[in-house]
Amino acid sequence: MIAPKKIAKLAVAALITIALLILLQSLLMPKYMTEILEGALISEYYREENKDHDVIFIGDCEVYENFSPVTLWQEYGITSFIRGSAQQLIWHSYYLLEETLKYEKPKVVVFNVLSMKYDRPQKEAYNRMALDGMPLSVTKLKSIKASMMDDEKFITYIFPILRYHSRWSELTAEDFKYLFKKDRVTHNGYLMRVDVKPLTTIPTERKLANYRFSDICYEYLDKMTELCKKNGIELVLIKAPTIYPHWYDEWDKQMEDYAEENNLLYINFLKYTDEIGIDYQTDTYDAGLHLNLSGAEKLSRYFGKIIQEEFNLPDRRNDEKLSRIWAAKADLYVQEMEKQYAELEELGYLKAFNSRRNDE
Amino acid sequence: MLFTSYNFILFLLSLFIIYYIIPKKYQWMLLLAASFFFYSFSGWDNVAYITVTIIATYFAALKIGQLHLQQESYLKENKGSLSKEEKKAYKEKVKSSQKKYLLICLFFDLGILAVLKYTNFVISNINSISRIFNAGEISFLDIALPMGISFYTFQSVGYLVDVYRGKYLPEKNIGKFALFVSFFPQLVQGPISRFDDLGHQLYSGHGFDFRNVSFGMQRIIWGFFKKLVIADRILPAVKTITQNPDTYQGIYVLVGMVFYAVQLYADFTGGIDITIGIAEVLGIKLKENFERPFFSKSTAEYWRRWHITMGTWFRDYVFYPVSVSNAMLKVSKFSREKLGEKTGKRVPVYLSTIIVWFATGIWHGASWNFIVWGLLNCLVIIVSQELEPFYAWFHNRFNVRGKFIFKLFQVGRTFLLMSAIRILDCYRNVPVTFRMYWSVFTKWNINELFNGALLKLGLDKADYFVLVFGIIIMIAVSLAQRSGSIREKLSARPEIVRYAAYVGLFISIIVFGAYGIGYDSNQFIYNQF
Amino acid sequence: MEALLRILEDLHPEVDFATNKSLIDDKILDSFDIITLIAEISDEYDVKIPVEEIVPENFNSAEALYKLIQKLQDED
Amino acid sequence: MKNKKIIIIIAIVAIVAAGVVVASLGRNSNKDGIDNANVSNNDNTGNNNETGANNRDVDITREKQGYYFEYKGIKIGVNDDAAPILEALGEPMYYFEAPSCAYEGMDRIYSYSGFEFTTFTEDDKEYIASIVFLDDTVTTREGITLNATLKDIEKAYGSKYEKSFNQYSYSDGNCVLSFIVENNAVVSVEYALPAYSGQEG
Repeated sequence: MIAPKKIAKLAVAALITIALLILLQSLLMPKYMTEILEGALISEYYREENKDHDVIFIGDCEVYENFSPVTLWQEYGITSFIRGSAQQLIWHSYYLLEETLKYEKPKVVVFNVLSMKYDRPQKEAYNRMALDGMPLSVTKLKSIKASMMDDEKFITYIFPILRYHSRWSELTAEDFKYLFKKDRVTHNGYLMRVDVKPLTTIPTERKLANYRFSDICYEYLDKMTELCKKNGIELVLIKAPTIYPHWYDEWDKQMEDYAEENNLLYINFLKYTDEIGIDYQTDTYDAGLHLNLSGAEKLSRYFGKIIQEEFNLPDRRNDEKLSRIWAAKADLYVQEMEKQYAELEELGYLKAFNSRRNDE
Repeated sequence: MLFTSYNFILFLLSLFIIYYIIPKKYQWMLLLAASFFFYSFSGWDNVAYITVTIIATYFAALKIGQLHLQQESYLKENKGSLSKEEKKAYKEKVKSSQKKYLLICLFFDLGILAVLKYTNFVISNINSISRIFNAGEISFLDIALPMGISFYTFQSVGYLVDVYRGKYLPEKNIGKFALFVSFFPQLVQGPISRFDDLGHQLYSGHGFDFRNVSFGMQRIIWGFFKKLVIADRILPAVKTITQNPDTYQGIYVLVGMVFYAVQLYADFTGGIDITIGIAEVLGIKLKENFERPFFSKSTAEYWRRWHITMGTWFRDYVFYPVSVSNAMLKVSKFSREKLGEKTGKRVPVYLSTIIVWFATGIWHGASWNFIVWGLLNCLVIIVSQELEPFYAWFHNRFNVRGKFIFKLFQVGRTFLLMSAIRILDCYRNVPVTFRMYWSVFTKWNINELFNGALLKLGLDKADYFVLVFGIIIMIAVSLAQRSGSIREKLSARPEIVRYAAYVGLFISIIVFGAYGIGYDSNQFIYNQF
Repeated sequence: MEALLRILEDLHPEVDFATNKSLIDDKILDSFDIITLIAEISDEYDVKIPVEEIVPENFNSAEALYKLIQKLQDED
Repeated sequence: MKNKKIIIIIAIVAIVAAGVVVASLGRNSNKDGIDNANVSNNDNTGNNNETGANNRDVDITREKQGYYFEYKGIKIGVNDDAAPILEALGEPMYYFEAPSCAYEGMDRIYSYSGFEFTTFTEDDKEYIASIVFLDDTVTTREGITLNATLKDIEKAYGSKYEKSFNQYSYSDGNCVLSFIVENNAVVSVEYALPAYSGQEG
């Protein structure tokens, strides 16, 4: 066989090569620090030292753009975290929840039901943004299997370098700057935007051939309900107050029936926009698709009261350690707000969110 | 299953591990199972076709072999009692029955290939003729060409003819023979091996030999480097140029030719490196298929260094039999009488050459592109043969034969000539190709090379940077190979240099390879032949 | 033997066929020459060299070629 | 002696030239659909379609085949270049744009009297993705509009449709024309690219 000395040399060589590949991989993977911030949302949760939240939000941009954990804390002392990602589909949400429960046991899980309408994976970019941030685990493997598009290969999620290798010619300073450490782009998962774009038109509602949600979506919703029941968690289904894509009455009815059958709380905020005080001329940054900071704070204030009473969530503002942590978070929150307002003043738009739109 | 797919790499690694774990006498069975497993990915109907070819060739060869043995023992028994004539008559009788089996099996094997590969081509020609008389059209047969059928059919035919010629005795064990035909690395694009060469290597067990494995692995990685970093990266430009003949003319046609020559070389030699590398890891030595073809100074020399096993196959099983057949001897007698000794002698040789090149062309693909490709190659060889006296006169007039510049000129001329003819692979049909040849002279747009138009061919700056980097390495390696194998030289160098070379190459494939979403790794060019 | 040498010289005057032992291995005779050689030999010695005999051993030198021709002659 | 040699060369060249000429006879043999293993495009399509990469109609008045909508002489078909059509139609009554999450695409909806169409963007150019009727003031070229019956549809388009739930779709390979029929009255008429067919607004 081969001499032991040679084996040792081979082992050393292999280790160095692996280290080199890992370094290259983190260099070549997109950083999402200065543009397309949505790509950085998932990985932030793991860098959060204080993983002790009573409420966990899961879902797509209708959660991470419309709710503000800092407001929930300041108004009701509710600790919360939003585990959202761009166009997060229901299987992403389910496996994300399954993985979160390994880190902590929230009292309430809030799931936005818009993703019930997608019965198949939509785009590779969304899959990557939802999955690349997660550390390797059995749950992640299951999530990958459930969400891959036809032309995607499983191994490129285990070794992302096989997917991002062609980025070598598009590397920018950002890729080197954020090679090892990443900044925080959200506030406990809330991606703040202060700019305003008033609502002008609501597109007409198109007829559908079939209004019933697909079986695969119901299957995952059942699994989610089951998982929460098993862990003694209250599952709350919500539909954020956005005017597009259209939320059909037939869909609303199905969610009401489902909530009733499984005695869950289901709130369609579209029906309570007046009570919440949402004004689509000032509270949205893209003419009604998502709320901006003022909208999100209004919605959080309204929603916080309901869940605190409904599930008697404790007001933990008197907990000395927690209030110190959340005070620091509130400072960052205010700093970001002021920075964005200043930028808006100066440029008329927010660089981080509009750089790609301008060259479109 | 593509060579450049993750599944194949997984399949390969697990095969290597199992191969060296199991006892030696089961190794050939493992290879057989692996080969059929590999082949099943291209569809079970393909497996059926290859099995049929194997069975037919096996039994025909067996029968011919038995007749050889019968003849030998019969002649030995009554050595004394037979006269010369009786012996000759008996031999004729045996020969003719052997010939019967040979022809039946040849007709069968080559028949399958012909039906699967050429039916649609024949139909389309009939249709185009009937369209002139606007008679009805025949609909096409939708049969997918089984993977590597041209290669394994030729390998089986070679074996059968060798047995018929008494070169060696047929393989008794059908499993072993099946392995010879379907040995998976060479199944897809050659090299076309000979039984007396490959057979015993496949069946004898091979112990783990670090040198074999390491050299084999290096060659595999080198093959992937050429395929993924160079061939697949330059492909978009070749496609853009050759699929839009109306927009890309003049200098672009030349660019297209050179690019395609690079792509085909990197793709084909890369694939063969992977094949030979795999065999080497398994302890099996396959024949080299290339010998730095682009350094040849004449077309004839080029065709002795490009796709060598195909060349030798056509020489041994088409060229020699044709040119030595009675029919051809009659032709040569007739031509020598009519046209005098000197030129008469050439007619049979040239006729056989045309036949061989027509066969080579049609074998490459069922379309006029390839037939004309074959004939053009033949024309160049014959013309340069005819111009021998002119060359001789030229050389003793200016003695430049040794000069480096002249050699460079010869290499350049052969490279351009071969690339020009080879571009027939890409253009939609022959007239388009000839229009493009003509446009090179008539449409003068050399300036387009420098005004950034090259960047609109589907390759950006980064691609060109990688291509230049890759081609320089390929040329450097070829130059170094002239004086001995690279891997030997490398193993003599200190560890750090060797480590840098191996890992550098490996990482450059991972990073600069044209694979994954957006590139969708392409089949080997020769897969579809 | 002389006739054979004459035929060979006619093909490649510059080569010394009497002594050269590796006509094929050194690629002096290419497939063209072999074919013309076979046609010449079949005229000169009225013997047909079968395809299976076209192997390097028989064509590497003039003697080997001549031995082949004699073998074929006494077989007929 | 000399001229005999020339005859030989001419003969050989003739043979090869004949091969080439016959090949040009076979020229159209490669057009009608056989896969001539054209090496360079490894995706094995063999015959690339004549109209180049994407057969998009730029000239809006040109004769079109298959299913397309016509409004005041302006021909609007799916996959068409949107710019000239927008110019011809003039200012839309409503315009709505919806950037999908993380700018992975931008849906734009242009509404006119009686119909609206959405576009998608590719290489900074807008192409028509789907056309939907808003009321019965507009009809298909074959005369079908809202509140027509299934029989009317079958009379106009035949019965070779694909039925899914209460949607009846006819496809011409490029465009899918689909009708949704509720209690025997057409409630929706949509021309759409296969990828965009049946997508909610």
